[in-house]
Amino acid sequence: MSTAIMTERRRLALRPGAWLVWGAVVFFLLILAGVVGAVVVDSFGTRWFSGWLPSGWTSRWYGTTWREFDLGNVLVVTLEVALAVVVVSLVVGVPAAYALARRTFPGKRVLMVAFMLPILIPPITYGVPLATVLYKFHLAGKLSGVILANLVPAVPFVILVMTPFIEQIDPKIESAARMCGARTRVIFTRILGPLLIPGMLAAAVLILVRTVGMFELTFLTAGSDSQTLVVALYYSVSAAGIRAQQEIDAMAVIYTLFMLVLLVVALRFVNPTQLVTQIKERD
Amino acid sequence: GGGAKDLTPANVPDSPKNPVTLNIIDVAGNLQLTKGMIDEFVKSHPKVIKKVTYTNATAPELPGKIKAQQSAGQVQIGLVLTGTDALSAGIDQNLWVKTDDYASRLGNPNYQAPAQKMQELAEGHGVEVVYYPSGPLIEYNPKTVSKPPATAEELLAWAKAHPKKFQYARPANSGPGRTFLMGLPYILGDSNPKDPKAGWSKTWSYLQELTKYVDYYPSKTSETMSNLANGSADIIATTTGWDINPRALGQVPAGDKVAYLKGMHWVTDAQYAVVPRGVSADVLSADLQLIKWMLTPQQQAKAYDDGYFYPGPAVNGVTVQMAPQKSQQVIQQFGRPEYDQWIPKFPTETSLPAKEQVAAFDQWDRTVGSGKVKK
Amino acid sequence: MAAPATAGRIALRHRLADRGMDRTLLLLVPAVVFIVALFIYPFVYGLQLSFQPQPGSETVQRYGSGPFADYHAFFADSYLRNTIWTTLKLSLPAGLFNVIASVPIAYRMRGRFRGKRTITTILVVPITLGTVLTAEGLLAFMGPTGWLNRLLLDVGIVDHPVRFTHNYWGVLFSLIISGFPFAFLLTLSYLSGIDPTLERAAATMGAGWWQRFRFITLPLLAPGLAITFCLTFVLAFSVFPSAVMVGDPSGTTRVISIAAFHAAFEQYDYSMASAIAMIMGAVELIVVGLVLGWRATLYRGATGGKG
Amino acid sequence: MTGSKISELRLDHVSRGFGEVLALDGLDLTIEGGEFVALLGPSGCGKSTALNCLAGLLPLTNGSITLDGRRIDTLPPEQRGFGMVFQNYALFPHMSVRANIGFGLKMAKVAKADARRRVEEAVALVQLGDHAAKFPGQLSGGQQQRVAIARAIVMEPALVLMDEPLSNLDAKLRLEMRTEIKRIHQTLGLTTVYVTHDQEEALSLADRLVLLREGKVQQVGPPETVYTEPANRFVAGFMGYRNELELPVSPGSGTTAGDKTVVLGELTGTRREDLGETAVAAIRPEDFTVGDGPNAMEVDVEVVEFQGREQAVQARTAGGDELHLRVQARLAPGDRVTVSVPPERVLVFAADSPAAPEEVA
Amino acid sequence: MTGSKISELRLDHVSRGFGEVLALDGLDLTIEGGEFVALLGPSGCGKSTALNCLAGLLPLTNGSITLDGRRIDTLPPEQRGFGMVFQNYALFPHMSVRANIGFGLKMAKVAKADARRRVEEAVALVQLGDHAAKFPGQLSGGQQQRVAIARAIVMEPALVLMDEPLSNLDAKLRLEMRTEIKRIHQTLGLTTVYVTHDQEEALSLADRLVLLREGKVQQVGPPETVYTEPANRFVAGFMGYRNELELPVSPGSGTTAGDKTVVLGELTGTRREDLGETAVAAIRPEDFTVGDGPNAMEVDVEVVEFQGREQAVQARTAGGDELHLRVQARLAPGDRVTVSVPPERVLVFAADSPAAPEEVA
Ligand SMILES: Nc1ncnc2c1ncn2[C@@H]1O[C@H](COP(=O)(O)OP(=O)(O)OP(=O)(O)O)[C@@H](O)[C@H]1O
Ligand SMILES: Nc1ncnc2c1ncn2[C@@H]1O[C@H](COP(=O)(O)OP(=O)(O)OP(=O)(O)O)[C@@H](O)[C@H]1O
Ligand SMILES: [Mg+2]
Ligand SMILES: [Mg+2]
Repeated sequence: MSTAIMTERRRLALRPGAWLVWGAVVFFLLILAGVVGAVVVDSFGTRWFSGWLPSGWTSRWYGTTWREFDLGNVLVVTLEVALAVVVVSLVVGVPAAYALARRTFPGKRVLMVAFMLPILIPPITYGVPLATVLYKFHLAGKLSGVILANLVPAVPFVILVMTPFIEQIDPKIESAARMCGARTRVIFTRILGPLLIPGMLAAAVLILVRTVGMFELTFLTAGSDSQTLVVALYYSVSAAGIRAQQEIDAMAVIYTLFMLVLLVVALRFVNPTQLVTQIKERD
Repeated sequence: GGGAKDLTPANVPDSPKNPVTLNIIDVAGNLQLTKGMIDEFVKSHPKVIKKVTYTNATAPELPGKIKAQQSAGQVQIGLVLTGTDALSAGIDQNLWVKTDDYASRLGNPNYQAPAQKMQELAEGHGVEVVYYPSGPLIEYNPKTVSKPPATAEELLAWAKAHPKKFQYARPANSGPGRTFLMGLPYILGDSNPKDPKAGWSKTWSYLQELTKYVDYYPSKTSETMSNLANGSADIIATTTGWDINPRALGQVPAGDKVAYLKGMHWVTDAQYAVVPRGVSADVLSADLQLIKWMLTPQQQAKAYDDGYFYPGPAVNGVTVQMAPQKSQQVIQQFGRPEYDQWIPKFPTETSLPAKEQVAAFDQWDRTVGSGKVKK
Repeated sequence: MAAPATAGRIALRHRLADRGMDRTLLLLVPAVVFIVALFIYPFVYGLQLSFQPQPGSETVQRYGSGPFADYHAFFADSYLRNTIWTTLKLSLPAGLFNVIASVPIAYRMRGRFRGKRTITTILVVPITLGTVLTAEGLLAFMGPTGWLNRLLLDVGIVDHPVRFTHNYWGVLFSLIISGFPFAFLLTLSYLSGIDPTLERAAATMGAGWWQRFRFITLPLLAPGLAITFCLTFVLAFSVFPSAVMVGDPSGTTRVISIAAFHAAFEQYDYSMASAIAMIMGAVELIVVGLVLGWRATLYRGATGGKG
Repeated sequence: MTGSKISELRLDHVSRGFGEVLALDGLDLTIEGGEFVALLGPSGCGKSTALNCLAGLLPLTNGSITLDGRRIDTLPPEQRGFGMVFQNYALFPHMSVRANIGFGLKMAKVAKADARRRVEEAVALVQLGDHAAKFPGQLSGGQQQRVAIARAIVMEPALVLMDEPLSNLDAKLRLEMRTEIKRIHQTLGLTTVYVTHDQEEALSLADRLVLLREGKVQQVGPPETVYTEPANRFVAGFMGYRNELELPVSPGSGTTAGDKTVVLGELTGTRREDLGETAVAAIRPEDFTVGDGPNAMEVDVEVVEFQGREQAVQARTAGGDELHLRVQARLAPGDRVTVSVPPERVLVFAADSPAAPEEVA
Repeated sequence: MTGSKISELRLDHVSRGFGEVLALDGLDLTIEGGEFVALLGPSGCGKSTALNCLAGLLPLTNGSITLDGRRIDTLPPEQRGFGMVFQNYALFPHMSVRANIGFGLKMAKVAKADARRRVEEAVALVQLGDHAAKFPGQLSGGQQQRVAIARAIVMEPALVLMDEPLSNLDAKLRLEMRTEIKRIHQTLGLTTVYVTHDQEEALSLADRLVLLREGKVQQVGPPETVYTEPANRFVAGFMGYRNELELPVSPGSGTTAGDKTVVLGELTGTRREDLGETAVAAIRPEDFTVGDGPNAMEVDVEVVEFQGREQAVQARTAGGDELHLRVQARLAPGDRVTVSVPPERVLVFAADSPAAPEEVA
């Protein structure tokens, strides 16, 4: 055991590259701590004109924002929307990514472009007509509309992210499952699913972030009781009127905390690097 | 709005058949002033409105949302509280109910004279609910600025002597910023203060000169406020509301002072209640009753608020003493007695119509903000 | 009679399967239906809108009401035209930096060591910040009296506050803070699919860590990196809130989405906004197309990690 | 042939190309229920391709497959109900040994208790009791291969396809597993198609051998026939006739078609094909005996390799031809000895008969 | 031993554990430059682990490795300069056959032209000329294995580690590749450590055999010694002494330690260990001959398998023991025959000698 550890130590000591990388990481994290810290500290400060810290501490900004935007309700809606979008986009997107990763067929390029467009084209162009369609079918103005609208960029996003992951998997494994009598659905749930977990997790996290942060489509299709957090946040930042900076910061902190909780929960369940190959990664 | 079926006064009942649920969307921060009025109305008129929901949103995206609902024949927003921007965008795109058709039901609001002028901007498609004279004013830190500039020229000279210490926010994103922009033509005596393209030559050359000594243009008014507070700026542009409220909120030291520039005209501002076309007759009927209620002096007094839109009421005969206790306290502590002199003293001008405003912002972006001017 | 027909049909099926057309393609159906139902119509609507200049708008006054008037207006006006370049100048470096920086860090995170999970989580956390907190944080932290400038002043490195925000760098910082974790998460996951045995094999052939990385890991990772770059690039290209909040929205960071926003929500000239958005999409498509075209030339098969 | 679940599997002109090249070229084969067929052939001849086509994992380029009169070549693999041991195992990396083996049972919705019992039996069968909870990445090569075998046979499928299932096992275990496979085949009546590179395995297990060469069938027949009467020089070479001597046909020798005995130079052999002027005599190393006898010749011993009870000897004839011998007598390099081989063990093929893959220089 | 680049490689008590279990347990071995050492042992006994430790791919849990007096166990693999054929090939999926083979040369910065030539030679050597431009995913199992071999030997490293390099090749090609490996080993003086499950391969290639069992060395010695004088019952079983008869030692028989000849019941054999009251007689199937002779016994033939020139026969003695025979005589199930075996071919071990892995039921 001791030799093994020594080896590791020596290697670490030998490589300037490692130090460089860790140094950069630490630098990045320090900057990040500064950025986040400044906002968090301010959100708890009474007033902070200059100096290292605010002149006094309070938590009232959280109370006022919470009440002003009825955040309890908003958070629940946000959570519902985010989870629904993540689940549906994975369910729809992963099989499509599979077909695109495994097959080359005439017209594939055209299809790829069609899938790319919702990510490339800003919602400015299609948001209003999309909302119109959804209102027409009585889907908008409530949760379903927000979810459907957010799915438009989310599904292609999943397809794009998942394709390389699927390409990485040896098709022989699927063949073996088929030989065991597994149908396509089972192959997805029991074979590809577990193997794709890091990819799906990454995709899920990214979609979650995008959905929770997607202002335009959400705003256009939301009803009064289906607003999400970002609508409130954007309002507090950029709507006309005077708001205390601390209140905005408090809102931003709530937003981040909310996302953080979701992220940590996600990472608790699956570690993006925890994978089958790790078993091979002896030490 | 293709799908929106038009109502006529004849088929809108005086009072809704059934109490309605009213979805109110506020894109101007107006609820801070009017929520109390509305809540009281709902409480006292359960037969008209059984429930009210509030949504806050940013103004730019609002017309799109209403358009989508109208095209689908599914208008879910019952009432919109807005500033001049979305108001005029909606007028252009024919989104709003023509409230003038229902003038009889609204009674005759006893607007103050400058507020009456602001109401005209609505072109009959909305009802002004709050009003304030706005600015342009300058706010300064008395510790570093012993004698505030009194004229535009002095301001320029001061900026030159104290580079990076004068600040105003990008007009497109800031009330005080745009008020400063719209107020300058009056102060500088430009040929046509209502025509930014052709009539503002003095203003534009003044701003281009001034920009040499301006470090940068924040994208939010509150940032100019914090810069004033933390000492990285010593003079900033402001308005009455932006002077009182941030000091009340503790964003700016309470001791900071305001001044005006010689030749000052108030460039007034107001907020409106508008009704999207396509709402049901019941909702429209409830809206009309509500708006009428909001324009009564007792209710208008609530608009004093924390000085956010100081003074706030659009109608005559509303005094601070009628305002809620808390309001009175804040105004007492952070308000400025000089405003009571200044407000009647200077001429009032309506702010530019939205189209011209946008053109002015665009021009400002291109010629002042773009940094093309060598510093 | 029937037999040859059946046989022919089956042979056809074999031939189609040979060209990649078999039942697997049915898996595309939900996604295609979805896109067609919810996206294609609105997109086509927007597209045709961009060919119908808004009557009475400045475009029409200047360039007539031909279908390409809005495009003409965009390219004729250098203030608008330059937004393409401004945006590329931000998004390409941001995309490249995020991908390039995440590779060595992710590469370091292979294998097992104590605290790995924590470090991973911490590195991914900024993804949760959102544009608003990032922007507010940058303004507060890097502002003239923020902690950073305070530190620099106290240590004596500078004697006037340095302006980090409201310029190109402010926006770039925010693109990195929000884009890096994104790229890192993807890279890390793509990396986990590569069989470590391959690197070991290379080691026995005398390849040092750099060569192993250069010749084995990187090529196998490249298809994933291409996608990662495309996504971070696209996110950076459509940057809006931070370009306004921490940038210099009238000057050095007047990105194309500000122009589109201006057209759509200030001038309410939806056809111009659509035209700008289409131009945006086209520019992105060119970059993404180039990258994906390059990707198509790479090896994209199993990397052993999962099989 | 007890209770086979299928009665006839027909392959008609089954072909499969990769790009331009046909990896499998018109394979015609009828397999009866319960039969054990071994595919043999040099590396890259299309054995795995044939199995994959049968399994439905590769679409055919041509031809058809019928099972009991029903065309199955368009059925997806999971609906054919066959089992397969993959050459590279293709274990599910995220499942334990037990879960890998039990996967098929789960798919077939076998009752839990029953499935558990069958899995444990299979685990014991392949002697992995100690490793049943491990993941494939934690197993040795041979252990992985055994999981693959267990996974295929635990299902008792109508047809099992095995692609070199024993290649990574040691001799002892291989013998045991071979016996096991034979036993299972017989008791369950599983029809089996088996790819192997181990002649002995093929000979001892199979009812019928199929010899492939570059995707084309060379000979089909029971092991004894193929072994003793290879159809052409290629098959002979592949079945262990390692020595090939090209010699002129003696004039007047064996002209009549029925005449099996041929004289080539000094050798007398058995004719297997129509001959031209020169012919090739193929002889197995182990058919030589040291000492005088029929077809005696003197050779110089050059290399001697110990191979247990026997020795592998490389020797050179007076004519300069290299000979491989396998003898029990203890020889040493430099010895000059006389070796002989019975004429019925010398097979004579036409010189242009399809040759075995070239020997390396 | 011509011009080996190393002169001595010492493994001292090399151990490697996975979790609690020691996969390799105190391996002591000294390999001389130019030597060809074969590791043998049942599946999962730690052969690949040993190679991985030698290559530097697995850190040791214990022990040390020294090369010519220099400790190398802490050196990273790329600095050891060894070549390795992986059991699962580990080909680079994104490189063509040619690029795979040339990778090491590129790393060693061999001049382009030279490298190209050497790659082409190696490609020809493993007979992959037609497939040199293909990618690993397009190759058959055997072809992949050949790429792995070529990739390791093209570098002509000081030490080559080969993990079952021929397991997926057909008999003919295997013989050829075996000859090639031997030739390269001899001409280049490469020191080789070779893992194989093929006894014949080990016997014919190796200078020395190392027998492993559950990570522990059982016997080290030249092939002939290990083959004819296995150190214990396990080695005997592994080296083909398939038949094990547990019999009581006849009283008074072979009491003196020097006395090799032992009588067990009716059998006379050669003693290999100190014995208790009962002992085990180990006999190879091929050491039996049909007909009367020493140690004659009557057996009933039960199963007969065709195996080419010989037959594998399963028979039962009068005492009910199962016997495996390998004979040339044509027997049929049901025959009752007399078989005999020379006493020097009957090895007698103590009953508690480490046994070969259990046979399956
Ligand atoms: N990563 C691992 N974790 C746990 N056990 C392992 C791991 N790798 C190998 N083992 C175990 O160590 C033992 C030795 O494995 P090794 O691969 O050395 O066997 P081997 O002798 O090469 O066998 P084979 O001939 O089957 O390839 C096996 O029992 C195996 O299950
Ligand atoms: N995907 C592919 N693309 C191109 N050629 C291929 C592909 N798969 C197989 N081949 C070629 O087809 C031929 C037959 O391959 P196959 O795997 O059937 O051989 P095999 O008989 O199983 O050989 P082995 O005994 O070495 O496993 C080989 O020459 C191989 O190179
Ligand atoms: Mg094969
Ligand atoms: Mg092994």
